[in-house]
Amino acid sequence: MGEKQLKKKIIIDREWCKGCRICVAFCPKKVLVLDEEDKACWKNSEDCINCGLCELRCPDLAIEMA
Amino acid sequence: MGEKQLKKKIIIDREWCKGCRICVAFCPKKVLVLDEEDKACWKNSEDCINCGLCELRCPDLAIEMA
Amino acid sequence: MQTKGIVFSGSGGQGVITASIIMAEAAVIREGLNAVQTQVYGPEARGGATRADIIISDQLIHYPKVINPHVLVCLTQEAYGKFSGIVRPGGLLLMDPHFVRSAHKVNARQVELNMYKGVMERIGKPIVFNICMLGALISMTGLLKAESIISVLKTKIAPEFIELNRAALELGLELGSNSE
Amino acid sequence: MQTKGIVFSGSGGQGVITASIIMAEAAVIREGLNAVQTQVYGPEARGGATRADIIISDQLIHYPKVINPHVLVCLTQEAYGKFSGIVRPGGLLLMDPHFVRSAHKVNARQVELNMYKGVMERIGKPIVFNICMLGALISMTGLLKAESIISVLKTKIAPEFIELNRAALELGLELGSNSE
Amino acid sequence: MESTVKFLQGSETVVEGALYAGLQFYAGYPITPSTEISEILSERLPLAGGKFIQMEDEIASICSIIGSSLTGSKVMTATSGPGFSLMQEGIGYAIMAEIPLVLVNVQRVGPSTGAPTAVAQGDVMQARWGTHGEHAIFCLTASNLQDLFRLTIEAFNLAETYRSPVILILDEIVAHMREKVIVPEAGEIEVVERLHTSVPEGTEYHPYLPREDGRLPMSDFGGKHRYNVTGLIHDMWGFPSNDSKVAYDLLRHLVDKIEHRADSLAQYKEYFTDDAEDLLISYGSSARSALHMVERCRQRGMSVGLLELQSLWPFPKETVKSKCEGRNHVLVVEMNTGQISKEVSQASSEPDKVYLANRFDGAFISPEDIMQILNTVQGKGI
Amino acid sequence: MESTVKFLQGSETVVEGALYAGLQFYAGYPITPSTEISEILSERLPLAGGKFIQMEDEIASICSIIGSSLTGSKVMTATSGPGFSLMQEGIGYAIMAEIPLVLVNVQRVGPSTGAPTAVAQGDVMQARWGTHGEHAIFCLTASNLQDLFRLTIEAFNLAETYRSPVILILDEIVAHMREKVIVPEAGEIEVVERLHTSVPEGTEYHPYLPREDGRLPMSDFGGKHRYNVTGLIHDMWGFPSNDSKVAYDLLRHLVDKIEHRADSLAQYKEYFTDDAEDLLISYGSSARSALHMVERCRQRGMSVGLLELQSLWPFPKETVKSKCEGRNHVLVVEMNTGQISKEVSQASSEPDKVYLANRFDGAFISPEDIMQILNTVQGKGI
Amino acid sequence: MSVKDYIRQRFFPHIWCAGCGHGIVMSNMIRAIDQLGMAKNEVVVVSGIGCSSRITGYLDFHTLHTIHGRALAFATGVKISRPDLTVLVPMGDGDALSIGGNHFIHAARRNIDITAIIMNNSIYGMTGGQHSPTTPFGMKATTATCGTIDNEFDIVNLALGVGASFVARTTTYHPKEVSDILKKAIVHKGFSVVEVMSQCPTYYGRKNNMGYAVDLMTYYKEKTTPMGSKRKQEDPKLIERGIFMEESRPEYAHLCTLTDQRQT
Amino acid sequence: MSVKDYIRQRFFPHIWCAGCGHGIVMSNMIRAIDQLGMAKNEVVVVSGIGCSSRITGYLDFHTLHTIHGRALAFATGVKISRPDLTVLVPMGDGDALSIGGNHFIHAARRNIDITAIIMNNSIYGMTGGQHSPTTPFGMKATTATCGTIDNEFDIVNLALGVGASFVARTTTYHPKEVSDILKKAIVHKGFSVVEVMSQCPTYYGRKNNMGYAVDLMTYYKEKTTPMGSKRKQEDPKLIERGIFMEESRPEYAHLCTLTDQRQT
Ligand SMILES: Cc1ncc(C[n+]2csc(CCOP(=O)(O)OP(=O)(O)O)c2C)c(N)n1
Ligand SMILES: Cc1ncc(C[n+]2csc(CCOP(=O)(O)OP(=O)(O)O)c2C)c(N)n1
Ligand code: SF4
Ligand code: SF4
Ligand code: SF4
Ligand code: SF4
Ligand code: SF4
Ligand code: SF4
Ligand SMILES: [Mg+2]
Ligand SMILES: [Mg+2]
Repeated sequence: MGEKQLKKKIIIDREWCKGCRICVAFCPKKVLVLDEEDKACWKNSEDCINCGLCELRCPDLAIEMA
Repeated sequence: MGEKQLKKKIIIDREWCKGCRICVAFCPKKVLVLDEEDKACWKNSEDCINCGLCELRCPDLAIEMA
Repeated sequence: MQTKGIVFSGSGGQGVITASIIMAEAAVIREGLNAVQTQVYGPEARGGATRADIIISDQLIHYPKVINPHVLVCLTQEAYGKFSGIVRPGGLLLMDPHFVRSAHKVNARQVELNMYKGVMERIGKPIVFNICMLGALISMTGLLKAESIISVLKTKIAPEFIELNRAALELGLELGSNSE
Repeated sequence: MQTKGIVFSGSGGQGVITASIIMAEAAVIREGLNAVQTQVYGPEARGGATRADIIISDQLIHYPKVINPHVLVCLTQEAYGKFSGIVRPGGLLLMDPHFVRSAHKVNARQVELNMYKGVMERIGKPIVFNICMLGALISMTGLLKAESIISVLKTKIAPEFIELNRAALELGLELGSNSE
Repeated sequence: MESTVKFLQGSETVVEGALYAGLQFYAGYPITPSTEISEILSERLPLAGGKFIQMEDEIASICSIIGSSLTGSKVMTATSGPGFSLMQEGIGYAIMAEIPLVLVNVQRVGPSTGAPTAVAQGDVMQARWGTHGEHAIFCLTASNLQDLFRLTIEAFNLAETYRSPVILILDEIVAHMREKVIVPEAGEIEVVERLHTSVPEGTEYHPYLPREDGRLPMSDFGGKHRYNVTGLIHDMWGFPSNDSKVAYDLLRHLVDKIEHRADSLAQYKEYFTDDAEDLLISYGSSARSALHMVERCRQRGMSVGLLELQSLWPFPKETVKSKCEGRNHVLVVEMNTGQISKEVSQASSEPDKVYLANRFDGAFISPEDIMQILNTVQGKGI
Repeated sequence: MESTVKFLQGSETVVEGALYAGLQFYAGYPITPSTEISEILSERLPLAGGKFIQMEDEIASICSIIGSSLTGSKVMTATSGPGFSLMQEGIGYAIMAEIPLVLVNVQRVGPSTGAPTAVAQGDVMQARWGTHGEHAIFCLTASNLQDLFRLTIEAFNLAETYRSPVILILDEIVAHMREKVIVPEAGEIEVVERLHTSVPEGTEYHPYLPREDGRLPMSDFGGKHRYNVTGLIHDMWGFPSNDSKVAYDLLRHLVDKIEHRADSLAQYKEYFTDDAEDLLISYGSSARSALHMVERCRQRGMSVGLLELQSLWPFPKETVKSKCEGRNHVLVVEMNTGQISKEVSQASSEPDKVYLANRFDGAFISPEDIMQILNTVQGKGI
Repeated sequence: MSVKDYIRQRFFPHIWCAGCGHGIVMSNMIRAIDQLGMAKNEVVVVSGIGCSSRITGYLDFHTLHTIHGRALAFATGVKISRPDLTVLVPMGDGDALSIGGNHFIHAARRNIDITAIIMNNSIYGMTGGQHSPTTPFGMKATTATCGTIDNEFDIVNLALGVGASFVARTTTYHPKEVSDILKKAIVHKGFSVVEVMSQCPTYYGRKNNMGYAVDLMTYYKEKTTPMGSKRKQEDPKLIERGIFMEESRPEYAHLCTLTDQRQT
Repeated sequence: MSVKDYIRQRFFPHIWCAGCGHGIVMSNMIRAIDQLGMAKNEVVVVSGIGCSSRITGYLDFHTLHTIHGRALAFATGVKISRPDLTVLVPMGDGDALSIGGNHFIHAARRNIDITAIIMNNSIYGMTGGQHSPTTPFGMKATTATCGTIDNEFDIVNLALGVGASFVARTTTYHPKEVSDILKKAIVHKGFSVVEVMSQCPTYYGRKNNMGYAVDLMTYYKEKTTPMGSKRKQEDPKLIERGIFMEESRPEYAHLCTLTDQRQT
């Protein structure tokens, strides 16, 4: 399986994100961080394995994979 | 054990008895009957083994052993 | 017709409530009259004395209770003790000696009919005792036609029991007419 | 003393409610004045903008809300947007540039004090920011004595935290007096 | 179905009326003296294609009929005093969310368990004010079974027309007595059906936006419009709002839709009122005794009349006021310590002419009871 | 304990008052805006030797305090709108069985869930009529915390003296505002203790036989007299009775012990009423706005006064009537659609001079709101 | 003392129908109390509304006849305020488990020292024979004339599921078991649930053509068996009698007396 | 469809606090519905009052936001009248089991086809952090500042004891488990109980010094284990996750549709 093709992007809705840090803490690859405004953002995007856990665990429906 | 001495009498309160027949039906020795006014009374008193079940089962507290 | 007040009194198992409903219903449905039926409703109803009031009239009936009945039926000693005094002077007081021993005279026609005994002897089913009582009552008062009672009964009970009830009613009619 | 209306506005975590209670309590218990404190109470309170009203007077206070405050403190941009218009002409509007960028001029003395920055630099505990704000406020208005605030604080917090709060209060007093 | 003459009990009459009106869902919890309604419906309703359920308590009963009503069913529950108290929170919800439902309360002597089998009319004010917060309510009653049949249908019609709970308040005498009822053929009495929105799928539907005529068309749960229903102050979409303008409009609407129609919708009957010097005002079984007495008085040359109220809430103040005009005495006959009497005093322009003829001891008020009080009021002593 | 100056929240003030009065058992279920009372008592009451329990719901809360009261404790619960509706059955029981208890209802906007955090005074009529059956009740309220402290104690005193539930009805503003309260030393305010029977063991004790002064001495459960308590109509021993004479006497007693004292027990305050041409009548937080306005009017030469009611039920009809006498206008200020205003109209000999100044949208009524309505009533427009 | 010393004799004969099991429960409840040697002034009996609940009128203890379904909530107030008193709460199946279900599960959860006695006749007797939450599926009642479609609770399972620390079942056919179990239940420090299957010949028996009191009690005899008996293994449909749970755990009213100390 | 197609976007960001578990439950409940391919018009969501109950405002189904504790009773009316609709009832622990306990046990007893989702944060969130019937013994809350003396319900045991025919538990740390279990629960014809342990950092976390959302979810990760796992055997204090009961039994709303036929 060509890894590259599979890879979806993580889209974070900054309006909806409340900075709870759940996605950050539980990302298996530590891909996400909170920025200075306490909003989640994709940092080490290349490490993302598209496990989707951040999307499933975000309490604010602020993460979508596409 | 002298059987005679042990034997207590069954006292039936006719005012309280409602004639439900419970004592009659479940007396192991068939000692009790309902009279023509549908009140329980001691018939074959000599057969009574003083088991006390009639007293314990009478819903109307109408039977006392003494 | 003049407004008539009737009171049935007795104990739970005697079917006095049922009898009162049948009577009132017959008046309304079969004879085109007005009738109101009420009953004592209360803790007393369990076990103790029951009472049903019926008013029959060709006028509208407002106040639904009977104060001084034209006809009073007493079917237990307790009911007799409690209610015999209310019968209207000149009215009818009907009793069954199987249940009631009359104690004092009232200012009314006091009739004792051996209805229970009759039912047990002729029919053997105590359950239709109340219908026999109805028969006696209508025969003595002419308040309703026997057929009205029967036709109401037909709407209430299974067909196989109609004959039983008819027999009881007829027994009552007979006892009632003999009483005169 | 003339009746003074004060409004603190900000967001949940900033301690504006606590500050308002401490201030009003100090007025009552330590300075023998009357004071009434109320706060916005509602679903908004969770997360959104909070507001506390204080009235201080030597008279009895009846209507407990402040319509046009003599002193308005705004500690979030949202609060500033919502409330800055209500400050009484000639009153005092206090803000912290760390939280609020002033947008328009109001008909009042508008003072921006770097309280948050000061607290973080000098004390390092954001939790006492509200006490610093109180210090600035009383130094600019002379409404209450600093000791009154401290002595109320002593009844509310563990002894080990008193010095922290005193430092914050003094920082505020200093910032406030510098602002003149 | 042709018109038929029946000999019915009060409870049966309510059932007949409800079925005539198209009852589809009933939930209840037994309580004396209203249990017969449940018992009869447990057999009759399934046969008529409806659903019956006995719930775990009265709270569950009213809640479940609200749920059912939202699916488009005509719904009812029945209870008595203690159960009525327990239903108050649910009634408030139905008022707020504007849910059509009929609640039958067969009164008994209270407060508390009181005298479960004895007659009383002590829940009249509770019917008006039993739930918390500002509100208004419809409440009907009847004294005879023919009227009861009609008014049961009217209760459903009001519920549907005004999207409101309607309380049918009865007493033990009316609920348990039996008399003649002519059940008319279908169509003879108007039955108001659920007003469904005509808004097509995909177009925005506003469950709480009144039409020009004030009615609010509904959309069934499970149907083509998805919306929200809540007991919170809400906007026209049914979503919670903290705006005080929204609160004002909603509460004004909830009160006015009912109170403004107090006289235009008033149901009442008059007997010998035209020339009556003394006017009795009564309702429920008390009105039977009152009417009995009035007829007797008339036979004896006394100029007495009766106004029988069938709408208790909203109270038809103007109607009552005009009927009281110019009487020597107004005697309110009821079985409580003067719940409607107080309303009559307030309506009347001469409150000091308003008297109370009552009993509240569980005994049925008799024509004699009333006569004695009328005599006393007239200064004649008993 | 010496008299101390405190700066308290309304809820804390209720707690202080209750503890001063000797509260021993509290049961509650959290609900906005009354939760603080539970929260504070959960800490304070055990420290004062009392017992606190959070029950599974409001029904259980009121029932458990009744149980506790019978053991001799002074008891209280607190709730708001929806919980108050749920407690109605229990209130009726306490009325019938004559159980001393205090129930605090901090009102919020209703009906139903309404606006939980917004101010309203919409439960006043419910406090009077919320439970089924004929009854009467005590209901007090307050506008400032010093009075609230005193009236909380008064609520316990009434409960003990008259063996009745007493409702202390507050609103969100009063419950949540903070101001100065002087807590007097013990003994300064009279505290009525449970009146215990002096009947010795072995002699027959009648729990429901009033003494000459009308009071009914109690005997604690677990104590030397065994008797029965029931919500049924009961005789002087507390046993169920079907006798209508017993029913009459009991219900007459339950209503009269309260209603006959409407004016003698009335709690109210007057401000500038002596010469006032226009009289405002208000209560709770509305009275604060009214008083503010009155003071301002006086400063500007307008002859306006305020009657602040603290006893709402039994309604002090004669008191209000005499205070209304000879005014140009009477303006009832409240946050509902006129619940007390209607009582005032009925009390007044000139009901057409009674007007309503209100809000019911969850916003706190302001002096300006009242002023505009007074202007309008005076014919001056807003 | 004799049973009659514990009752208010002036109200006898009692109101219950001929053959009603509730009288048997009362009689043997008294025997249990007598055998425990408790003083009458130490016992509080709290009941709700129902035929069963009329029991409070007859018993010469401190008696509290409350409202339908809420007896345990009233009793909780009594017990917390007077932990030294013995609090017994006899209830009907409707009272305890229909309208009163919530108070039941919460009293059990708290493990408050109250003995709940469920006089289970599988019917609403007082109101005339409607089905109750313990009416077995398919049985008849006035609101289920063709048989109820509601499943019934198994009271023992329910009590175990919500954490009662003493759970037992017996029947009116087994009066000595009633008093023996009740003695243990009363002595047990914690929430005790005792189900006593108690016949209602008037409604349950009649509606279901099951005959009179004697027939219903015979049914209890035949269809029940001691816990874990051989008969049960042979016929798993039999209903087990006995004590299903008896465990010592911290008791609520006692914990309540400690809260002030814990805080300081 | 995407998750956003099932919500009323104009009300977002939602009212729940940062890190509140209720959002995770909602998100994965939507995923379950989406994966089942259900039409939005076929789903009715009924809730009570509480933070959890605000869910109805956000979901684009037929939504009924009722009163505290009574959601299942409302839902029963909906389901019986429209057995063809899917009825979901998300509830708080207080809503479901404190004030609402009675409706819960009776809905379970009847086995009506409703999916009850208990968003269990062991606290009354909405009213500011009072202890609930699932607050573990000894934990703190605003009405139990020294730790509650109330025992907690075990929701699974309770549901089993009252006869629920589908019973499961999971946590917000296990979002896929949430949607997988919910799919089965929704498809199950009968009363389904799904407990989802759902953090309330604002009150439960803060009062108990347990940290923020991440800490609470870590706790769920560490203190729970799949049913019957080896870890459980080693550490019996662990809370089990999984499906504890899944049994096909006659369903109530369906039986209701048959009653007319049974009578004739
Ligand atoms: C709030 C309320 N609802 C309903 C009733 C009517 N009611 C009285 S007793 C009872 C049920 C009785 O059944 P159960 O508890 O099993 O006792 P039993 O009579 O069978 O002994 C009912 C429904 C009531 N008194 N109060
Ligand atoms: C009858 C009634 N009582 C009390 C309340 C107050 N109240 C609202 S939500 C709630 C509890 C919320 O807890 P839970 O159900 O666990 O939901 P959460 O907020 O924790 O999600 C309470 C007590 C109410 N609204 N109605
Ligand atoms: S989980 Fe969601 S809300 Fe929390 S930080 Fe990540 S994106 Fe933001
Ligand atoms: S998809 Fe998985 S790996 Fe990628 S950011 Fe989300 S949690 Fe991390
Ligand atoms: S004691 Fe036993 S043997 Fe004797 S009469 Fe009673 S039941 Fe029969
Ligand atoms: S058991 Fe009691 S009531 Fe029944 S017949 Fe025997 S003595 Fe009479
Ligand atoms: S109706 Fe049933 S439960 Fe009630 S007294 Fe009669 S037999 Fe007992
Ligand atoms: S208070 Fe708790 S339950 Fe409520 S939204 Fe906040 S975190 Fe969630
Ligand atoms: Mg029962
Ligand atoms: Mg919760």
